[in-house]
Amino acid sequence: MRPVYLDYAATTPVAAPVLAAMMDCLGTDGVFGNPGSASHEYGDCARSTVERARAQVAAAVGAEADEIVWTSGATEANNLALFGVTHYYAKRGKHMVTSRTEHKAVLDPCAELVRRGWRVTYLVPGAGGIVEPHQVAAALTPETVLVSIMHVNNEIGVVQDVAGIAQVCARQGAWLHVDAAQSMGKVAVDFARSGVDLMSFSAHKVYGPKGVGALCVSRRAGVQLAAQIFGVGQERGVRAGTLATHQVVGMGAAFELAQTLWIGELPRIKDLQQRLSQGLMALGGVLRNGDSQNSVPHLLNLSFEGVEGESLLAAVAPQIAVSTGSACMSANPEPSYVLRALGRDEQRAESSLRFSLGRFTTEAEIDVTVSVVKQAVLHLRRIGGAGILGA
Amino acid sequence: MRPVYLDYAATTPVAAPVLAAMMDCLGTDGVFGNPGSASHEYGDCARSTVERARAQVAAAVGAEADEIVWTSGATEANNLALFGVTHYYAKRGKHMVTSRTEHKAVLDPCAELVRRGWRVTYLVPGAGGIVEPHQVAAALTPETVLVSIMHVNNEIGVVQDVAGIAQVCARQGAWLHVDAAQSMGKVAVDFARSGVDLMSFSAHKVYGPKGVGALCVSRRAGVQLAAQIFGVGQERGVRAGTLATHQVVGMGAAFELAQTLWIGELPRIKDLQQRLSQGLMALGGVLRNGDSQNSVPHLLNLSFEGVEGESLLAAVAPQIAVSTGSACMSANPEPSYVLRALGRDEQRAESSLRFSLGRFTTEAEIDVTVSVVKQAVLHLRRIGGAGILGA
Amino acid sequence: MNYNSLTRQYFELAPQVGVLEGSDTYRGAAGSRAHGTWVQFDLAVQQEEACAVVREARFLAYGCPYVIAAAAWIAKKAPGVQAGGALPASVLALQQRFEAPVEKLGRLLAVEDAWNDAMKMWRGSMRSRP
Amino acid sequence: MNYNSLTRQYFELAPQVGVLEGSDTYRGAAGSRAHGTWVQFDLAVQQEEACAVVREARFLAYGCPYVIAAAAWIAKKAPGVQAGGALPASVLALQQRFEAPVEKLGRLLAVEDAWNDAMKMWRGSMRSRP
Ligand SMILES: Cc1ncc(COP(=O)(O)O)c(C=O)c1O
Ligand SMILES: Cc1ncc(COP(=O)(O)O)c(C=O)c1O
Repeated sequence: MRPVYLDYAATTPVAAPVLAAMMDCLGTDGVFGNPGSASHEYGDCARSTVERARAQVAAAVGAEADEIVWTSGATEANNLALFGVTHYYAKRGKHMVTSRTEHKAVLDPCAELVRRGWRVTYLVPGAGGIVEPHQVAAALTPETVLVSIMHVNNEIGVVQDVAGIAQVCARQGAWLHVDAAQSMGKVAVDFARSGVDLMSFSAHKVYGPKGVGALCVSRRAGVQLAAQIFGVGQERGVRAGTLATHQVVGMGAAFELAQTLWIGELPRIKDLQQRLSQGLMALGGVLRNGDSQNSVPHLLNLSFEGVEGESLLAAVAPQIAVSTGSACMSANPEPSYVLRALGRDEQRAESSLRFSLGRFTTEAEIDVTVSVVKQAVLHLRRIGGAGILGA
Repeated sequence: MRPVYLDYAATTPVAAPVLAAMMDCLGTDGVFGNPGSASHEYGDCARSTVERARAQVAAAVGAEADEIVWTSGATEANNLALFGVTHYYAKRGKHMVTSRTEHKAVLDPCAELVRRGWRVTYLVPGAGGIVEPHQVAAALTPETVLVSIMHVNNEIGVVQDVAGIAQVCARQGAWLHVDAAQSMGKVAVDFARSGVDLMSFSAHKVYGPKGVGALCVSRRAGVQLAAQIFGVGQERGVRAGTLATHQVVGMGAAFELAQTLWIGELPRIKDLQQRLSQGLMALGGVLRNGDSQNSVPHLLNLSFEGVEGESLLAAVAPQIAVSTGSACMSANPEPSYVLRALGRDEQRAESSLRFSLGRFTTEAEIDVTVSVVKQAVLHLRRIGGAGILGA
Repeated sequence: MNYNSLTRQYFELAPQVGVLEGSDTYRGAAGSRAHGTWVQFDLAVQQEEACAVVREARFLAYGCPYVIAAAAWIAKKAPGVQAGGALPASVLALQQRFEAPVEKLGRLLAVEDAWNDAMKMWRGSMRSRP
Repeated sequence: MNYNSLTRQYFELAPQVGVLEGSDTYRGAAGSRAHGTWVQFDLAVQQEEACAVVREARFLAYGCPYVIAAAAWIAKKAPGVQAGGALPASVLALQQRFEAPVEKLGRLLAVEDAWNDAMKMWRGSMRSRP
């Protein structure tokens, strides 16, 4: 038997109806044409399939179809937003604003911008992980071209007030990019109403395929982008490369499904999270990371006093698949920079586990998890000498 | 019934065994973990699956596994090679060399480099489409950082002497990038022996999925790249973004399959091409584009005297799926820039069709094609007044 | 490749393709093959009571499907049209009827020019008559 | 998370975890929890004919699985080892035996340091004996 999967924030399996839609685009009988081929039915069919998927994603996120630019994932969408906007508007100024708790797919492009001569202000969220709109306002200068603040944090699940931040940015004439890779299916997403100028999405966080994402670019706001990948001019010249029909179809189907299901799934996820949280809190010496009032119930990030992070992971790994902080960071067993940014000491940051729940999580799995984690923590505390005088 | 598909150079359907391998990575029972997750079995399993695929691609192209960088396709691989190398070595000089008949995914990055202050020399191939190594040699200067010459041309099927060009480049200390998107399964590919420093590949041209490709970066040569997409540091920091397990697995399976099958398929493809060529040449006023001695048999590019290109396409489209020149260009019905670069006049360039044959092409399909194209050409020549005095 | 059915029909059947001979026939042409569009009309004109009308028309065309379809359609509609008059439908009307993309307008102008050229021939012949 | 079976076994079972009491017991520790690695050994030393040897050992540890496994393994191997001597296996040998990545070498040093610290205690007590 495979371990209980509680790492949905790292990635999700592809949902059955999504897989079925993807299959229709592969193989000799499928919609296998190149969407860029304008001279025959195979191409026409692929192109209209791509456009249907674009409309699905647009509808699910509250955007217009022509605001969607397909990318290879949220990492590329973030890079396109950050480099595309800063390059296009470099003459306005060379300053951008972001926060210390963004995903690496924002922070690393920012570091590159610094190497290219930009000034980047890194806001420090409060202890709960929230970046207040007034913090953004205070950081804006006439030279500020772009602000990038994520929607749902991938480590602690905290939800930022992006609409509030959008108002502040609009007032000052700075563009706002929001990394919403973790949002779909967890919180309401409404691109048009949010007032955000650019928003990144990824399919594989919400039961779609890996390797496809989208950048939403507001037409209303009229934000312009410099292309970053050049070629045959797909995506109106903003992002070249043959469109992968089955991939965008998968994203379209996954987003439509999420839009239909998420509200209905929420109470169940909340119950499961509460069950997990209560079960583990009973251990004592367990601290929750992130503002619980402003978080999605799909994520629960806990620090366990008296245990070391890697050992905790190793102890639970045969039965429970979780991670410390960002999925993609776990190859690198350093204490989470996100928790460090929230003022957690190294030990608390290091001894944290991120439990992320999803569509296929069951109550039985939660119970197994509680029991396995409890055992592991008690075992490690015993080895560490907890409660033994002199230890 | 769908039209006969003779646009394999634009894209191919995914082969059944490739599809089966991809399916194993999707769905709740599949290898759905994030290859970046190091803290549990789901991630470990995905990571080793990705590495197996990397080894497959490496073996198929004659490279080492650690020379393969996954990308979202050959377009991105070309962009990464061109921007990555020029950015890294900009201090050496700001000159690069390419040819007029490259794919847009090379020419458009070159145009961007020109905007960034680089000087680009565009070599003009001979009438047959061949770029001679001595032409490259003559264009090299001490400031030349990079040469980019494609392997198999996507419009006319001409095969360049990349090993010869590699020698010239090595002598002068310029890096050589080769766009080999059309090579796999059509000609022998041996990265190590070719002496090429960087090579781009795409899966969907060879019965793999769209949206995945690779850039081969020679370790022996020690060529360095500046990253173009930044994030969690996948692909040793050269290309960030969650790896799409099913996509790279598809590419691995497709490349292994191509490597196994291509030699065996060749005689059949040659026969089919000859049958097609002879059938159509019988019309008279049909000219072949590209050096037939140095071409892959999978492509046949013909110009039809006395007919206009769009009308020819429109006349055959209900029964035959072909394109004029580059697949992706056909949305834009301008005469092929490749044929123009070979000195063809506008009319000849415009009245050309690219027939591209593949694994599933049958003799019966070729016979239908000959008959349909013949009829269409005769019909259009009649409308155009061919043979009528005063027309 | 989404031509409407009218375009498909006139492009594929190309009714009235060909040339006319005879002393009452006037030939006009416009465009060039080298530039991708060339149209020729042969209009047979017949004197009726008060005025001259087109009796029959034929066309030849080299160009995209819209040009061929439009030329064929014009040749079909031409009989009964008053000689010396304008194209039976404006270029804009042709573009709309055949749902041609706007960038094809320039090519469709060759249809009008060829028609006008034939009519000029007819007018020239009128003037030179005894 | 690819720990070899030896690491898994000693990490999971943690034989010899605990503390020892008694006048012949010497305690040594190294590292700090704040820095992620802390190891403590309690070594019970018994005088044999010619020399003193470790009779029994217990450990406590806070750290990664390699540190825990190595400390447990050392505590298991300790009985019979001559008092005052070096760790029964070098840090490099431990790293190889448990197939720990090289970046763990620093952490494994705490195991050696804790052992040495306990032995220093024993030597100290020897000197202060009447
Ligand atoms: C908040 C956030 N942004 C960006 C990404 C990167 O997206 P992708 O995996 O599609 O490259 C992730 C997940 O990996 C994420 O959680
Ligand atoms: C020669 C050549 N290079 C690059 C590409 C682009 O590759 P991709 O479709 O994987 O982006 C193609 C095909 O589209 C090609 O034929």
